[in-house]
Amino acid sequence: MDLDLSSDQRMLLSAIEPLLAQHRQLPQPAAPDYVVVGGDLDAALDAAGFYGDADGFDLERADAALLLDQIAQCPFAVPAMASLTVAPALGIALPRPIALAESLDPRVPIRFLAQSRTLLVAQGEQVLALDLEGAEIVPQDTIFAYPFARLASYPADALRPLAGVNAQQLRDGWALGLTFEILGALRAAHALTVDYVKQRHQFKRAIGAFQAVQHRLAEGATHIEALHYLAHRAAIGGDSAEIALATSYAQQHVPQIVYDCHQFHGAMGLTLEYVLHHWTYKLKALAGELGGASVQGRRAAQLQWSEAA
Amino acid sequence: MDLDLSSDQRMLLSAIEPLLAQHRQLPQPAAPDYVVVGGDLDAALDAAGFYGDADGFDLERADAALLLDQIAQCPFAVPAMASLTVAPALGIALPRPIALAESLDPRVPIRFLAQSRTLLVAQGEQVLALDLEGAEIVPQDTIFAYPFARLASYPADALRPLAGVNAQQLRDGWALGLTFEILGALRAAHALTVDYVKQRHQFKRAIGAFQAVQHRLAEGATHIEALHYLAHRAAIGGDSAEIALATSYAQQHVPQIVYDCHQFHGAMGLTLEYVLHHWTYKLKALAGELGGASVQGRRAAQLQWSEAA
Amino acid sequence: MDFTWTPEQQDYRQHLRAFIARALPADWEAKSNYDPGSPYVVDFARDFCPALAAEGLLIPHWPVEHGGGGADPWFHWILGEEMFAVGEPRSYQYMNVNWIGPALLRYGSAAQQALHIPQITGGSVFWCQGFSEPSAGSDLAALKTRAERDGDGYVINGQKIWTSAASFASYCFLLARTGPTKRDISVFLVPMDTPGIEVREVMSLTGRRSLHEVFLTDVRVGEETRLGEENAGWAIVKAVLHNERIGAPRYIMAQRALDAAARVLRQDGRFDVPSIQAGLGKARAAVDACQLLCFRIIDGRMKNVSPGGETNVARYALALADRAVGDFIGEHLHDALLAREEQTILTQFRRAASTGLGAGAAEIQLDIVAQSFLELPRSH
Amino acid sequence: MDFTWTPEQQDYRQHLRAFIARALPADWEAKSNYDPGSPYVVDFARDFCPALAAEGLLIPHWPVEHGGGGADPWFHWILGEEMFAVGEPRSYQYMNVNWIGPALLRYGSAAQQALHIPQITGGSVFWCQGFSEPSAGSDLAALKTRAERDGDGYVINGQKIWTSAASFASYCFLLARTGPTKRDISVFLVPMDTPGIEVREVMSLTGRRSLHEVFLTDVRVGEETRLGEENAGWAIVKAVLHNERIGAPRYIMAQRALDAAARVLRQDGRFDVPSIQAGLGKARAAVDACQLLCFRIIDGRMKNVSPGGETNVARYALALADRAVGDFIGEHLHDALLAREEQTILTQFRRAASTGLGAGAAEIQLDIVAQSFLELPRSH
Repeated sequence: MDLDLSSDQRMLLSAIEPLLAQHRQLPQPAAPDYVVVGGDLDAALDAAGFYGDADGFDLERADAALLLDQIAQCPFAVPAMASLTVAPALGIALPRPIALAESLDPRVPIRFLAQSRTLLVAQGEQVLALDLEGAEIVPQDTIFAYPFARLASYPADALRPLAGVNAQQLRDGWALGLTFEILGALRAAHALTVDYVKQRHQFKRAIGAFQAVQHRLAEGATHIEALHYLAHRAAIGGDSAEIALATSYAQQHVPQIVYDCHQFHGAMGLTLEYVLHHWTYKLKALAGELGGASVQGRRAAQLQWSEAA
Repeated sequence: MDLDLSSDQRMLLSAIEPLLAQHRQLPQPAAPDYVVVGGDLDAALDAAGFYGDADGFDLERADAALLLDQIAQCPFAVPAMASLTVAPALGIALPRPIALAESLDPRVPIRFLAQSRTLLVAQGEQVLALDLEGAEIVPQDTIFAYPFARLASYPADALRPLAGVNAQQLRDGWALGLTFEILGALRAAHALTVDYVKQRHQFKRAIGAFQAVQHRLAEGATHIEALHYLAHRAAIGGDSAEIALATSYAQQHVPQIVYDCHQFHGAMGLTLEYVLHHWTYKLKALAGELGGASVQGRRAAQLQWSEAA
Repeated sequence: MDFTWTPEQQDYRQHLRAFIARALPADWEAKSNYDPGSPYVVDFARDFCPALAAEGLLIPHWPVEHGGGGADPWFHWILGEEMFAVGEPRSYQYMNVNWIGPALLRYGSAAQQALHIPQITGGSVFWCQGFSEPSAGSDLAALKTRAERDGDGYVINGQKIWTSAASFASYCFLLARTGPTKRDISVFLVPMDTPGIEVREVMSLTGRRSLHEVFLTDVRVGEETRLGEENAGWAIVKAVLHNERIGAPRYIMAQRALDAAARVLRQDGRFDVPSIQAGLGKARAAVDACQLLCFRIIDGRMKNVSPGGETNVARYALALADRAVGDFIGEHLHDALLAREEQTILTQFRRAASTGLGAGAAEIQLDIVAQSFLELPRSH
Repeated sequence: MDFTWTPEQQDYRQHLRAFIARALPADWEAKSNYDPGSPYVVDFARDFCPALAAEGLLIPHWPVEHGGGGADPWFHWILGEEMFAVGEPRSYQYMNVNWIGPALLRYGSAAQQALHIPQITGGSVFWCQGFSEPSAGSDLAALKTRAERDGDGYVINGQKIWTSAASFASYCFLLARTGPTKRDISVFLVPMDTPGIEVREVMSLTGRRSLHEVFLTDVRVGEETRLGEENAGWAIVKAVLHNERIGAPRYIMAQRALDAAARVLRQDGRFDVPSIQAGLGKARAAVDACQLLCFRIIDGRMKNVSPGGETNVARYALALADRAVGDFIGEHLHDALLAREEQTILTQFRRAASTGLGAGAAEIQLDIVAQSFLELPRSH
């Protein structure tokens, strides 16, 4: 047992810090947009080799997950997840950015589809890879802080099944990545709120001095701390059960923490100029991905108490 | 629309008040028991005609339910419910007290079985009535504040189906009665707790002056107020859907309110001498009856949004 | 108790529904996005409200001598339910009907009434509410905007924030400090085209023109714009807030969203999943709870019971209901949210994000419930 | 990070399990009711603990010179998990191992250690903890029990309440006021058979002899019973409480209860109901969350990091986990609760009712998390 980050992980954080430091805040004056895609940050991460090119880093799964946590603390929408926790698990080099889907249904909006060069689809037991070069992609306006688009059509020969990989590997990598994206965004939204309630006064004292506010922020902090360890346990060689458990926990606690962050921010949190919604409206999207907390919890229970056990 | 009690209902409350006033508190010094059956109160209610004898009151369903709310605010376990909201709906005079069951399974403990003369069973579409005179009944020690017992055996000729009544009528009356039993016990436990936190000091001030305590008690009060109206809407000619909705709401909010009552009472609430557990350990039993909040919520949804709707 | 509607109330609701069905275009949902501040809805309301007035449906509960129908508060409530259910085609004119008009009838001078009431009852005017300030949200005692005596009028300086409808409203129901103590507040009925008023829309998650900043620089107004006595604003606001807190039956949108959710889930073949059904039922119970707690307030108005902590109980129940439905949608209707095809579901999900913020934060409702309803000691 | 056990730790756990399997009778569950204060368990512990000591399993983490195994804190934690999982057959002797012994080793005189340590390491003695008083629960500054200097000793007067194990313990780790200011508190190691001590069991929902009142009337003790300096009790208690707050891995009972629940649900044919599976998974996540947050504290002990708000985070997570599992049981295992056949399920349901009460109320954990972990301003 050792519950601290490893020295390698701390080195990784140091290595990424200068790059992330430039992307912790939205450009000022901020454009009041629902979605701000962090294309620059993505390109910089790619150029620095964090997505595991031939001469880049060869990150362990837990290190890639740690990176995702850090990236998700930036307010931008960055198409990093599939490249960090999914593609490496499949062991095949694919043009990135990569989008993920549970089906090829043209009605279902897919996160980062318009920003991606490859779409990976978990279809039954199979993983399909679609080269998006010639695909027709229709952007979908949503209320979330991620770009979504639908796949209207694609050349028949652009789709191929990936041999030797199982859809479960894709789903596990996806759920794990999703968990760390939630973790990072929760940290950022919660920290911003803690900071805000220290500054903002109502009834002649800091909002953060009200006990009811304190208790809800403390409960949120407890969940974020817990998620940190559940997520890392899942990342470091955790099996599908431990991944589903962490994903379920992450998704389950999004609504209350997001509600509290907005509640304690008052109307300020509703304005597009202010940064909060870039995290909370990512979180609202992530909380429903892969079926949401109940589906993931169910999966964890099935694996934990399978007939054999 | 009129959301106040009717003048008949206020008269009923006045009529019952002197009787209930004698049973609002446990005898002192209290015997530290898990279960205190209010046999005296039941007999007094019976003698006063509240259970609807030939020359007693002929209560409307909503009035009978109101009475149950009042009775449930007494700390005693009183076998009143089936006589007040179930038997009248079936329109058949049966020896009372009456116990209710969802099956004749000898393994399942039944509330008030040992105190009853009749057992009504909702079996499929049928209602069965069992004369308990010659039945073999095994008391079951539980952690709840109601007496439970199992039905080990009974004379074959003691069981008869009730013609012309539907099991749904029984289940509706049961769910409605259960809802008012929860309402009354929640009121009593919550009021006791509000009173306690006004008296009890910690860190040099009343516990009730702490904002976090206030907010949780205020939320509990909101649920109890809401339940009052949901329950009465169900009682006054409400259909099965409105009954299931009220029952679901009642059962759903038991755990948090009960937890808070105990939490704010500290160790005092755990002592058998103190009255709190007589309500909370009834509530814990009632919250699981008839399948619990999810089963009732599901039923409400099925009825609300049936295919036809 | 009685939970049924009278035949007259039922007729009124049917009349309203029939009117709405005729008045709203077929593509209303898609074009309006149920967003009361959108240019489309605001423009629409400029025709819709006069038509509503012409039909005698706009102010059923106002006194007959002011053009109302003289009906009881239930009719007002039914009007609100039916309007809110279709995304409020009156746009922000609902405020006129709910509390601005009534405040003018109660506190306004003959001249003020003569000027404003016909505009309101004609359905042709928008108002905005100048309460919140950068350093005074729920805490009106911290108000900084000042109105200084200047000749026979006042000069107002300050800043308002989060003001809904400010960029298209004709008048502002404005609070300003007119004396040294924290309760020395007056209400002014300020034309929004008065020189010195500058408005900036703050783009928001809650819809178009729902939030603005309003800057007041040497805004000169005559004494005739002051509502009631000088420094009597606190009492006016207190009365107003009780009407405003449960002024709109917002739970009706949650109820409609659940109906839509049940329909979508049935189409998707997921309606029979037990956990989904249980979630639907529990969410519906939360919405009905809120509805009944609001009904109690209207019942109290019927009986001239002065409102107490019950108003705050109802207001808090709204936050609970909105969240219950919003959370259900977030978990089980992710695809429908992404597809944006069900405006009711989407609107409810968006509303749920800001429930418990407007009209006094949810936490403040709980403080009041604890202290005035449960009679617990003050917490600070 | 590393979430695996070393081979030595695994061996130790296996060794423990094998010992427990041999030592506990076949009807242990039925006879003990997992109730550590029941006469049966207390009697059992009087043989069990010495046997545990003889096997070298009682105090693995204590220093070798005091009869311990010199092992690291993880071994202590594994011991706790395995013991708590079977309803704590050490009865209240777990307190000796967790914090009373360590406090004596750190603050005790040579004579005190010579008297007490062998009894503790031999597994033959019960202690109780005299902290709470009728008017001082979580608030030790309100302590009223006084120890007045009298010759070369003290006379103690006062009352303790909620004291676990008081009716069968040999010693009390007693707090009393020894000076005028609120921090002037000292610790006394008081033999329970000292004249003037009267004990009354308070029958409780949490099990036999878990709550008592202890009345102290002119209780004369020698100076040699005082632990540490006079008025130095506050520092001792602070250190002790950090050990006590997550002293016992109580989550393990919640984990076992969920295992039992899954088994019962499978027998009943309800395991495959989606909502039940989802509830099981979420409850398990809450339990694992608590376990990992406790692990962090042990990891901190390993690295000599002085404990901060993390301890309170872990303590609060225990309340959340206990409630998650308790609520799941209450809703889905009603019949199993009534039938009382599954002691693990029943015990967890009972425990959940009082979780967040012992060792500083859950609300106080949240206060500390807010103020020391999030660095929010004091709330009062």
